[in-house]
Amino acid sequence: MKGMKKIIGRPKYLKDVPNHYCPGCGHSTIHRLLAEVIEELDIRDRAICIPPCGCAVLAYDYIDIDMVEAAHGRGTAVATGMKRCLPDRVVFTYQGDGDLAAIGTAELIHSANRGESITTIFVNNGVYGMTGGQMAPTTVVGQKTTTTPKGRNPGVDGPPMKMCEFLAPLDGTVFLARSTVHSPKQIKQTKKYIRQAFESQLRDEGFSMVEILSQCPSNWKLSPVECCGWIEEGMIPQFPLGVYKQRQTEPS
Amino acid sequence: MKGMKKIIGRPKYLKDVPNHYCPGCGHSTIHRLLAEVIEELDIRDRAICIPPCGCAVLAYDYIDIDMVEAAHGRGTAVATGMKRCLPDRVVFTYQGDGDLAAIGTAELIHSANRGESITTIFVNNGVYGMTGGQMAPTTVVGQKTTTTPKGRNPGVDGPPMKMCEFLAPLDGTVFLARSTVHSPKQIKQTKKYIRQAFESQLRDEGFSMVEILSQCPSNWKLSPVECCGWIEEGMIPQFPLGVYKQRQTEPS
Amino acid sequence: MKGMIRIKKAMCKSCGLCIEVCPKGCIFVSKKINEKSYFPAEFDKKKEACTGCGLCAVVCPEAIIEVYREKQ
Amino acid sequence: MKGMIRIKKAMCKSCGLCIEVCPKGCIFVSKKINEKSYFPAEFDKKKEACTGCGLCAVVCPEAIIEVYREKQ
Amino acid sequence: MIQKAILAGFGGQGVLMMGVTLATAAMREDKYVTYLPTYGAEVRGGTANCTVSVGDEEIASPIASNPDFLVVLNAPSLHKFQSILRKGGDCLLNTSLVHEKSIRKDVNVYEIAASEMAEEMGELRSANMIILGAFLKISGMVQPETVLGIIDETFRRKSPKVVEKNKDAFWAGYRYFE
Amino acid sequence: MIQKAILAGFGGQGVLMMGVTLATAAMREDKYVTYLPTYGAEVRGGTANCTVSVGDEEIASPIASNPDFLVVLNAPSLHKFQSILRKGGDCLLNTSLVHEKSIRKDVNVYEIAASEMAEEMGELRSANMIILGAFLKISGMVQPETVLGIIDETFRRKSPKVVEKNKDAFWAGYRYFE
Amino acid sequence: MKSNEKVLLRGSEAIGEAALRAGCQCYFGYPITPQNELPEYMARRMGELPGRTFVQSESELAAINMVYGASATGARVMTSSSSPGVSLMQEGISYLAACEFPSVIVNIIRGGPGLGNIAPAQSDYFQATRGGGHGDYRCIVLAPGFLQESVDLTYRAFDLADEYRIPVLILGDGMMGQMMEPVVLPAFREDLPKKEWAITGAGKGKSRFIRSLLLDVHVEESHNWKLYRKYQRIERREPRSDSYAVEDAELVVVAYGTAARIAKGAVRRLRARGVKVGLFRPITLWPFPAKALAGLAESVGRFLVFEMSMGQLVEDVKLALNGKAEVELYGRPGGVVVTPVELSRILSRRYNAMRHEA
Amino acid sequence: MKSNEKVLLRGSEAIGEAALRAGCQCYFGYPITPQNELPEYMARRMGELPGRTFVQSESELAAINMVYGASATGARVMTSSSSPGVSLMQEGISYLAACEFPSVIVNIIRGGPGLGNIAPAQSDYFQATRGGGHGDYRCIVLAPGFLQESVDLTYRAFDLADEYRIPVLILGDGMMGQMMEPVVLPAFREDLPKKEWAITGAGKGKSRFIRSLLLDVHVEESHNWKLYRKYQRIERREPRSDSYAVEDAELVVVAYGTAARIAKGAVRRLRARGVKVGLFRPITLWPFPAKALAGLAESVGRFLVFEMSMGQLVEDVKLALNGKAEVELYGRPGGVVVTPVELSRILSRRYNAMRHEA
Ligand SMILES: Cc1ncc(C[n+]2csc(CCOP(=O)(O)OP(=O)(O)O)c2C)c(N)n1
Ligand SMILES: Cc1ncc(C[n+]2csc(CCOP(=O)(O)OP(=O)(O)O)c2C)c(N)n1
Ligand code: SF4
Ligand code: SF4
Ligand code: SF4
Ligand code: SF4
Repeated sequence: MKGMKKIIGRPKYLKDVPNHYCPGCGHSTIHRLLAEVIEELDIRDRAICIPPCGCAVLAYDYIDIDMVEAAHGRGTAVATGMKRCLPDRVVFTYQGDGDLAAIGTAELIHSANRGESITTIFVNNGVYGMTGGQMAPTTVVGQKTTTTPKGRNPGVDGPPMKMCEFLAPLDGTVFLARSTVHSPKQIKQTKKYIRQAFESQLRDEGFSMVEILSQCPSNWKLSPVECCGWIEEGMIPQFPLGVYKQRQTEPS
Repeated sequence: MKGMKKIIGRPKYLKDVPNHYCPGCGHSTIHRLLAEVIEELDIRDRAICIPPCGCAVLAYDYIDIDMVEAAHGRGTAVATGMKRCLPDRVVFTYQGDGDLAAIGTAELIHSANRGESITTIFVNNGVYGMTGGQMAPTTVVGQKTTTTPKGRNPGVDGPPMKMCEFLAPLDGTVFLARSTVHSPKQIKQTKKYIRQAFESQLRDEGFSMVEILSQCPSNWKLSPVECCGWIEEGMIPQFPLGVYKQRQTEPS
Repeated sequence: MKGMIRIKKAMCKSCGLCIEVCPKGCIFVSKKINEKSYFPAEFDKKKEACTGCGLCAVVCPEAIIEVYREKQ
Repeated sequence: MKGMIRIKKAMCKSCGLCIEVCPKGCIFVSKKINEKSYFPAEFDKKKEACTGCGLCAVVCPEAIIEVYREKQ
Repeated sequence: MIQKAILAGFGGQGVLMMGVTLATAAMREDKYVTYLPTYGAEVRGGTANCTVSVGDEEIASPIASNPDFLVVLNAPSLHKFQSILRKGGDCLLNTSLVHEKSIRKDVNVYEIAASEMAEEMGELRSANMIILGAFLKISGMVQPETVLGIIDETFRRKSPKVVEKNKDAFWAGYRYFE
Repeated sequence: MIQKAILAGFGGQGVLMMGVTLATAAMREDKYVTYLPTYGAEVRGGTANCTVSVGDEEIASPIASNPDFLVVLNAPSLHKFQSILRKGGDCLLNTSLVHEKSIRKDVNVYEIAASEMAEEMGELRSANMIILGAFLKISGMVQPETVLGIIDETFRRKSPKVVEKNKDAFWAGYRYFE
Repeated sequence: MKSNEKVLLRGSEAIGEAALRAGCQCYFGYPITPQNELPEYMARRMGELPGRTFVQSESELAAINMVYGASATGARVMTSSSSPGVSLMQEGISYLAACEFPSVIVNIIRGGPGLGNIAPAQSDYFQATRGGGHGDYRCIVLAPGFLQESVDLTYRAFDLADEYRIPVLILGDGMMGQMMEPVVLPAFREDLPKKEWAITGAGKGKSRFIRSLLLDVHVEESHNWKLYRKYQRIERREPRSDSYAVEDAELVVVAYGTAARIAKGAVRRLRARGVKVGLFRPITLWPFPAKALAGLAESVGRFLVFEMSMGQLVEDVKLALNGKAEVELYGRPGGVVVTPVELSRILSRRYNAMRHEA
Repeated sequence: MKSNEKVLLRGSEAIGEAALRAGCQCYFGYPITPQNELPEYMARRMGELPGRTFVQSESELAAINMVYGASATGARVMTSSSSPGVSLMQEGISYLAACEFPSVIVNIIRGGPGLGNIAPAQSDYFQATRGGGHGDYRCIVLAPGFLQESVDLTYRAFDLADEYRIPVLILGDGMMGQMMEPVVLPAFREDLPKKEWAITGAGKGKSRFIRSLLLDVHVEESHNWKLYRKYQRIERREPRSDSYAVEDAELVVVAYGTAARIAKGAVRRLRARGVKVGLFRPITLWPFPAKALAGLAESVGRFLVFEMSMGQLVEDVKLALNGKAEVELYGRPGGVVVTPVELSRILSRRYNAMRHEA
């Protein structure tokens, strides 16, 4: 490309292979951001990811770092075991909303409360993606899923759970933030949050989590572009964006 | 007793048998209060208790209502199953801090979030009583237990969990209060809270919980009277008393 | 005597809470061991100080204290 | 031409996000199906409108857009 | 005798519905029948396919490791399945979507540009009815009348016009290989 | 030959410590030995007891369903265990705490008011040393010298005075049944 | 859907609809492939029918304990999952067995161990028949081989559960769950059994409780004996099996569920060629139809166990035959479904080798 | 405590101390009677020793997954629990087996099913030996019969776990956990094996991963075959058993753990009276010492299985003997510990009946 300079390309630690995600799926974007942050912080040598049971179960095929697959919901317990043995590594879990906020509730809360020095990348797409679109703890009121054919009814199914807000009161949590990957601006914001969370872990501060509202075109039964609209209108009002907690003691 | 009138006696629904609790144990007092409230609300016919794995596992030997024993930590899931089948009964779980705040975390939080119309009597004695005094999620910082021989270290074990505060943000919870049974005044207060929680359930409002700070002389290795001092000095400052949530829509 | 109490000694575990809480000092530890090998609490009738306030019954974990008050 | 992009068409899933986000309308849906049976996004070179803003690359979930800008 | 067919395409192209229609028809004709879709993780890849087995005796396995018929609605499906088609088996291609030309020589290939046909008939969505008609003609797995009955039931709640359009499409496909 | 003893009383009365001391002494004398405390829910009831088995051959079961010796430090323990004591077995009672008088006639009963004795000796807490001494005299399960060695080790970190007091108490008990 | 009329149903729907007709009042479950169609079906249908409860629980652990609670009230109740999820239920199943709470648990087995895959497998046989949970207990284990049997056995499962106050497991796999076949549905049950033991509040009567804590070992032992006698009663009364072409067979395949389906195809193929093979198909895996199988050993000298796992069913076959005949294993683990043709090749090879030996 | 010197230790401490000396770096666990002394001991001792990690987890489920994580990094790691808690670990154990993560899991069995009681029992035999979790997998199962063996087998368990990359279960009961007996402790291991496969961050090399998801059935099948071959290797190499007075025995008791202790006492008693009985004691429950036992059947015609459960061990005995000898069960479920005297009565009755028959 004569006279031209490449200013954006595929990140170094994102393997050059097609992924299995549906067109327009937020997971793909989040993978890319992780690869970019790992490159920028130069931690590829000591980063360890614990992918979930969920659509991202094959993350090891895409991001070029060491990984250990966890049983559904047990990511933070597995991370606890790893981090306690390898305190100088950057250990993070990657979890969906079913994985993290339903079956993994107890492990999440207690890892957070113990202040394990780990990071959780929490992909909130409001449904169980991998299993075909059942209600998740974060499904919004009225949203139709395969197990709420008439829409989520808070009187029977409860209201959606807000995990950043919920974890914030725990002393062990040091960085909690929520963003999305539905727009260029938010994608950049998400990247910044991931970076902040990893930096916090590098300072050994405690438990950090980035919650990312993420598109699931297949199960929302919307086009990728329509999904971005649903994030704006359906999700952000329920899940306000921003930093929910940040330990102030250290410089950022 | 000529010329005298009995003003306090053993409550009707507390069976006239000795119990297995250690001298000065708070469980005994809480049992009595439950029997009294059940009598006063006249709900003995439709009250169902779900006793835990914990020191109170034998509650059915003492309180004269129907009971179904739950596996350790699963009280609120069992209660969910029962209450969904018997919506007009008063279904309550009785749980210790290990049962409720450790192994039963996920079931508690999701039952609360679904707003199951059940009540949880949460006996917080800061240790695992039945198993011999190990650290509980509510053990206070510095407290020595058999698994924290040098005292609870928040950096390793995390800080104590505050369950009323923690559950309050969930929409499904409608009555949350914390009291103690270490003094006559607090005992009366506890009884009032239990009554309010049951009344709330009778109005089918949602999930209610009364957290009761309770003495465990055997595992605290203190005399019953000393225990009352520890509640005052060691526990109340960490676990402030009072009502944490009360649905305002209905008259009380 | 405005008030009096009865303690079911066989079921007393000698926790001492009633003794601690009695404002008039009407309860003391018995010298006679019960079947469960506890030295139970005992009501001091002679003192005649009991007001029937009922605090002892409220704190007794075993619910074995009956409280009586003079009929008005 | 201030900027230009390259799309690895074989890996495109035709999600349309790049098209949606391009402020200059430089990207369109190709008429030629790729091996994965998607109609991939294609860069409209002729338009010469691309500023190399990079928004398309930022939103592309597949990370298959390279962005080039004129050397200053 | 048992006949097995694999119907394969993209999710949303209606292959599963075609399969169920076929299976239901076989049941109505009191034949032994099984229908088996692929499921789970594979679905996410975008392809969807199903196997329909019809016969006059009990069907041991609903899986077709060596099918008699293959109906292919997109290129990846052709790659995936053509190798297992029985020698001498029949392969029906929707050439509107499958441009691929490298097909085994030991099978019978039937080509139909169903999408274009449907477009011409003014109802793009009825392409799979054309395919179904064509497939029935080739395979004779069930009677066209039985299928028409089911089309009738399926679309009746929508409108008589929809029923007609689909029937027309079906017959167009059926007659295509006459 | 294997001899089994059950030591029973309240938690905190030191029966478990007595049992461990006895077992350690047996080990030092190169005997076969097992020690088994009760555990779990029973403890909550307040009683604590343990079984010590000592012998010159392998010990199959550390449980004593028919013990040779019974050392009883409170009334509930007497009720609980006296029925299983071997006929002709020895029962040592601390009469300071067990006022019960209805004891089986076919066993040998040894009574000692250990608490009072200890009080007289100016160290209430050494009552169980008195009992231990008395028990050794009765049972001859291990040599008193071995036990003294262990007492020495156990209390040495505290102070020589404590060691002496405990040894004195032990001998007082031992001599009581001379 | 009308009763007594052939309808084309998906395997999971067949189970779900049969359960609803058997009077299943409550369903508690958590998503997992390859059985999601079952909870999804229940979510939809239970919303249409009166007096039914559907809860998507936060986990399988919660689900089985909700089952426990609902069963305690006397309701007919069901859950379903697949292998890893059923592993998480093991503590709860042990409790259900201990408290004698009737319940129906569907396990659509997938390839394992660990996360494995979602292909058809039979590798949870041990877990189902031996009790993967703690303590001496058994569950009745039913293994349908075709969809009509899925319907019939599911319908019957609720009666068995109530009659014996026992958890009943239904084993299937992704193929059995996803495939469609014509079935005839039974009518809705109207006359559900009264359960005197159920805990529903004391009313005016004496208060009652149900628990599995039995601190006194002798009480616990007699409870275990009571359970044991019940299990023996079931072992006498409830074994069920099916056989095909065994009369003059010289080699008999033993297989259940999907494997039996395939085996039957293979046997049919070989019989057409005059090869004297037959099929024995356990329908109840526990109680294992040991007697029926041992009976076959009177005339058959050789058995080939075909299981989609590695040496699980074969143990029950060996135990039943107790050395009376040769038993060989052909196991295919990990979710592989062999074809009737492949299996018939294996069989005929074995058959020829056998004849050669003789 | 010095090595090579007799010390009086509690059963749980013997296991704990042996584990620490075997190089156990991490302990994760949750309280449950009758094994609380073990985590309590670990909490204390791990605080004293350098580089050790003790975490009281929020549940057994969390514990086994912490074990999984720690094992993935190559650490020697352990957890312990009792029956209901071990049931909750079944999914995790299946994952450990699938990923071939070495780990040591102690189950101090209690009376069951359900909450049961805390008395000594052996009713988790099936769960341990057949895999209570899902999928085709095995764990090595060790059953010490006295405390020195608890020490030796625990020490060895870590080596076995690493050598075969497999979870190793140690079965005990409340009696074995609470009792004290003199033991001699081994030295602290200095030379822990290097684990090339461990996941510790990619460093400068290629990135790696470990998982049990194997979507392709053929890949999953070959993984299962690989595991199976490993299991066969273990079955050839690692069975261990012990026997006592079997040379001229006419009746042999088969028992393990606490039951074997009692049985030995009973046999000794009867031998003193000239009764020709003997004892066969499996030390590894999986791999079951089938060959050694079958060897005995050359000379012994009758076996009595004594287990503190209802018909679990007896299956392995029958499978090993395959009809070559008579097998009878004497099971005592629910936490009952019979005395050597009682058992000797049972034995001599059987013995006499047998002689009478003959
Ligand atoms: C114990 C267990 N239960 C259930 C499953 C099935 N399962 C796999 S992924 C998943 C949830 C997927 O949803 P989510 O965590 O929100 O992630 P997403 O796929 O949406 O990214 C479930 C229920 C499992 N693998 N293990
Ligand atoms: C699955 C399982 N794990 C562990 C136990 C053992 N256990 C019984 S009660 C208990 C906790 C007791 O503590 P808590 O809940 O605080 O009640 P408390 O006894 O103090 O009233 C534990 C861990 C069990 N019964 N089941
Ligand atoms: S199902 Fe949803 S979350 Fe999963 S890959 Fe597809 S779009 Fe993404
Ligand atoms: S151990 Fe503690 S909680 Fe349990 S009965 Fe005793 S005093 Fe009460
Ligand atoms: S409060 Fe009750 S149990 Fe305690 S000493 Fe007084 S009478 Fe006895
Ligand atoms: S954003 Fe990427 S994947 Fe989507 S259409 Fe554009 S180039 Fe293709």
